[in-house]
Amino acid sequence: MTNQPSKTDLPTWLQAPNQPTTKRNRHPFLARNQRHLQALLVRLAQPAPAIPATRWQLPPHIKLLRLGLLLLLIALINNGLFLWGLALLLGAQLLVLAPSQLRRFLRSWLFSSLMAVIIVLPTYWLNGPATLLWFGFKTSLILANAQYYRATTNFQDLLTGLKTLHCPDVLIMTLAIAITYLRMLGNYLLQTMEALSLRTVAPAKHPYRLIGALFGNLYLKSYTYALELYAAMEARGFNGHYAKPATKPTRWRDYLSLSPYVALMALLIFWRN
Amino acid sequence: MPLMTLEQLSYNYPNTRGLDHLDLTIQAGEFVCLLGPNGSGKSTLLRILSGLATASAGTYLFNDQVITADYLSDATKRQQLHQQIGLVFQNTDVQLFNPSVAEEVAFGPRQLGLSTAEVSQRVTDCLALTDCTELRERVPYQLSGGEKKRVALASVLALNPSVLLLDEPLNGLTIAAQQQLLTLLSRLQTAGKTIIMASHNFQQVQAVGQRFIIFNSAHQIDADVAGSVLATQPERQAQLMTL
Amino acid sequence: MPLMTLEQLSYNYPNTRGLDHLDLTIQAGEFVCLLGPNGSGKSTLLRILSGLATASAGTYLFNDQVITADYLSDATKRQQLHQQIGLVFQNTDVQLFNPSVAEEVAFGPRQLGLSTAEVSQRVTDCLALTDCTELRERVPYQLSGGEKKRVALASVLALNPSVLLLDEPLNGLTIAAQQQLLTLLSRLQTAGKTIIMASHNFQQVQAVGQRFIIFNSAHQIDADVAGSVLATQPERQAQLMTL
Amino acid sequence: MHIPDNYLSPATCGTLAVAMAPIWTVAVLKVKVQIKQHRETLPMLGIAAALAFLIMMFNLPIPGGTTAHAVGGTLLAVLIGPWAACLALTVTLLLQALLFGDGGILAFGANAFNMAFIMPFVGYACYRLGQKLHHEKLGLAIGAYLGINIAALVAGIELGLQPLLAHTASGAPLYCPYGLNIAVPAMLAAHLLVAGWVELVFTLLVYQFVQKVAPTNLYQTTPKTSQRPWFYLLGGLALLTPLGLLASNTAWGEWSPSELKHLLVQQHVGSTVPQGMAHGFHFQALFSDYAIAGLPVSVGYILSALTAILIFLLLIRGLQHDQSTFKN
Ligand SMILES: Nc1ncnc2c1ncn2[C@@H]1O[C@H](COP(=O)(O)OP(=O)(O)OP(=O)(O)O)[C@@H](O)[C@H]1O
Ligand SMILES: Nc1ncnc2c1ncn2[C@@H]1O[C@H](COP(=O)(O)OP(=O)(O)OP(=O)(O)O)[C@@H](O)[C@H]1O
Ligand SMILES: [Mg+2]
Ligand SMILES: [Mg+2]
Repeated sequence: MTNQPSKTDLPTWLQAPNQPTTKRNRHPFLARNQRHLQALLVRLAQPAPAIPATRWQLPPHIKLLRLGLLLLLIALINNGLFLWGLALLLGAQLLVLAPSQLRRFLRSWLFSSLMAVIIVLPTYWLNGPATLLWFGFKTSLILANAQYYRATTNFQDLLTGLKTLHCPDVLIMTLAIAITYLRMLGNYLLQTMEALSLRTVAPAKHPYRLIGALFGNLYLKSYTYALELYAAMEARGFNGHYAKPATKPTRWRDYLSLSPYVALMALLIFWRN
Repeated sequence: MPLMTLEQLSYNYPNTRGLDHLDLTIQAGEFVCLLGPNGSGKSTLLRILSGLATASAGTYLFNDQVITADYLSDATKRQQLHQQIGLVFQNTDVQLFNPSVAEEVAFGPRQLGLSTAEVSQRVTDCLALTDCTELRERVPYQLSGGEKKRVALASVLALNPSVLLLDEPLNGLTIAAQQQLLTLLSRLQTAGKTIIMASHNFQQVQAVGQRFIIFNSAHQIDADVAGSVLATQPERQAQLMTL
Repeated sequence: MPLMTLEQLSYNYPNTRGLDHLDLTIQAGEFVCLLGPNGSGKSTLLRILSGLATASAGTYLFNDQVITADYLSDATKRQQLHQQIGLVFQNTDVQLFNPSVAEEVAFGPRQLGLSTAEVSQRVTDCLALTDCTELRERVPYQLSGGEKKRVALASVLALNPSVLLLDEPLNGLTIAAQQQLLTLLSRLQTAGKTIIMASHNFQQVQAVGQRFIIFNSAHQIDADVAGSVLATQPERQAQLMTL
Repeated sequence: MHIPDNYLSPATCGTLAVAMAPIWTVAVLKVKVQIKQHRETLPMLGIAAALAFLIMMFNLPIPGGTTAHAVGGTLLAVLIGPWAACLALTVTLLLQALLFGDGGILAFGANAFNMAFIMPFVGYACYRLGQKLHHEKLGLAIGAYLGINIAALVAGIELGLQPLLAHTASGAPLYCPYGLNIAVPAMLAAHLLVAGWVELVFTLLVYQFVQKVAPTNLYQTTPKTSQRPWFYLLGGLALLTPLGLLASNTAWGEWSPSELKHLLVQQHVGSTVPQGMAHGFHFQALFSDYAIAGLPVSVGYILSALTAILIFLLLIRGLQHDQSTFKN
């Protein structure tokens, strides 16, 4: 192949300076989505640091079980005093969080609680304030517990917990790959949107068509990636089973930590009959 | 009036530093080469210049406009900026999202409201310039690495931006294609475009670049020399060769 | 016994041809460089050799085993193949999927069931070899292009495969890093590994390669010359320089 | 459409989670077979889950000037097959519930039922029907629209049943306070008018792109499979009905108005018994034109369980029809 000068002779339009056009862009959705994605990627890059190791760390599966039991209890109990007690318990746990973690906890908890209350706000006129208050209280308690779990659990812990609870391998693998790919595809989508916005020099006539192309590409790309990633993983010894890093054996006191909740639950069932 | 001015500009990624207190002025019509070790901030600078990211500290002026996040949040202003600046990414995979190469290249011109004939003229020209004519009907994501690179360049050229930012455009091209691209870039410069190109290979860009900005691994500008000055400094050239 | 044998091997992508009737034999311990224009089939050949894709026609023998889709559908056999052959992709983005560089490199050894001490030894060694020690705690997808490339190489090296397939590993690296990588590869070859590397830059790989396979744009092998023969053919060398 | 926690009674959540169990089992078995044939299915599952996550967080512009997001249940079913889509969406929902606070943790079963089961399967059935009639795009469009709307309807029913299933002795709702007459129309209106169309357009456009660029990457159907899983599912559901009855009757810690007044006074929230409590019959009155309202809760529950089973039978009917025609 030789270098033919004619090949790089510039056409006239390329030699002329470009004439900027000014048309209003009515669809700023790309920019907004870019911001969301960026936030997601930042979150994924810095998994919530677990609470500083105090006396002992609950093993992941116990944590998961405790969360489930707690939420179930809160949902079932309709006695204000008991719930109050549970709220105090959670509050005490929150004290252990680092200040910055606590602030993050508070922000997202308040926000989500607010959303929940807004949805049921019309009941104020239907059923009066009691229903609203009660519902709001219970919901925010549930949300607080869930949020506490999120704040103190990183992704790896969740996987280990599920694994110890004998979740099927397919599910755990899928989960592990999903989170990995969430990072990769998210990053890819973000960069593509950046490239797209650089070339969006005028309002798009069919923003939806762009979205079709964006996600269609994402799918096709990820399909190719799936093959290559799997080979890359297999090439590195991956055999379809999720190798979890060695965990400490569960001790009796780990299970003991669940006992208050189990006792409450038993009480609940007993009392009712 | 300089085209672009950076004043004490820094950029921080969430956990790392990207750029550290840059001062830089670029005139319209220059051919600037960015050189430097891996991770020194070349790509980051191009992202800032193209308006993809905004400075964490310091200011960036483009055509005497301070480019801030606020400025960019105005869709019309952002659009105007994008019309003037074209960027070819280091990883060109992310740049291609249309169902065929021809449509990929037509994407930009079509938005500008050109007539169908003009658009297809631009597509044909750009594909010819980047030697992609044969790929016209192919699907972009199914191309080989080097082919993608060339299509990405064609798609940016089709917008006829007055400033071309190129992030390691020579990577993955054959030597012949590299030569051809460099010739094309010189021609574009002659036609009045400003060209800013990141590269690792000083030897290749030496012939075309008129100004060389060398980053160090502390994300700062180590040196900023004109090509004519460099020509008189053989020891510096030798040093750049083994950067 | 040759390590790898291709007999009249062709590969077709859904709409295009990837490889056209290749005949090729590679011995254990060779250092082979693949050269050729963009889209000539270098990456495709590496995909076939690594078992990522299987031939559309013709046969591929690895260690006297015919590698077919059937063969690869057996998980144990596929895994054995993959453990012997390490591939560094052209687009290294695909290869990095762990939350930190250290874990990325540790992934392979850990899967192989090595002890914690061994794993961390390997991680430290591989990061040092590829000059990535400082990136240890970084998030892989937040690295610069060249850094990603080096981490991908480290993660493949950590598995200690006997065959290393490298798709344009020099792209995006600084000249110094390129030199360092080439030296590392020569050392690996001396240690008995087989190395097959695609590249565009004949000049750079000339010093280390022992055999050069040159593709043409018809997806066929144009020439297959030993380095020692090439040394006596200056006009051919000159031609390869401008490929 | 993600139902948050505390909107559904634990009994409902439990019922739906248990109802999902056989579906998940079948899905895992089916997908294992699929993995044997195409080993990329395993990574594809994870990737589809990530894709679903991104689709659900991507705000699409809608004419009014606001935004909405698609769910992508039908799209995934068409791209990777309904069973794989079911698993992938389940994983997405799990991820959202546990790590991102989208949708409840207790309500996970319910959300999975609506979005990982009903949506992909309804959508896929329509698509296959359309394919059979040589109007696959029309089928897909209808499937996307119907899928999300039926899922919304079911979600609305789940929510709307709560005041009937779980209330205090005086009739104050314990969980979702809106009855069927509010929950169902609200859910349906939002989806029939907006979300359904967003889903439809999004699904069609992505599908068109993939079909144009790489038609081989669409899910290729495998020939007819056994119907047995469906009957397991039905059996499971039927068995669960009495369980729901047991759990839903009364609430623990009877929440009497006087107690509450005491509590509220203590907290300086209010000194009178709240309106809704004092006039508990208001609540009943609202439902007076509802035939169900007069019935004992148990009968209502059985009726709703029957309704659910009927919806299933209809669903199965749809699938059966198109599967048997595929044979010829
Ligand atoms: N998305 C990101 N998040 C966090 N840090 C990043 C990100 N991208 C780059 N960095 C870091 O910022 C610094 C500058 O990166 P940049 O990509 O600008 O380097 P570069 O000069 O282009 O390198 P290369 O030659 O390897 O492409 C590096 O230390 C890099 O690790
Ligand atoms: N995924 C794909 N689908 C369809 N065709 C493809 C795909 N990948 C590559 N091709 C085509 O196959 C041929 C060989 O591509 P290959 O990637 O092997 O080239 P290459 O020698 O590696 O080129 P480069 O130097 O640009 O990386 C090219 O014509 C290319 O367009
Ligand atoms: Mg870079
Ligand atoms: Mg290649």
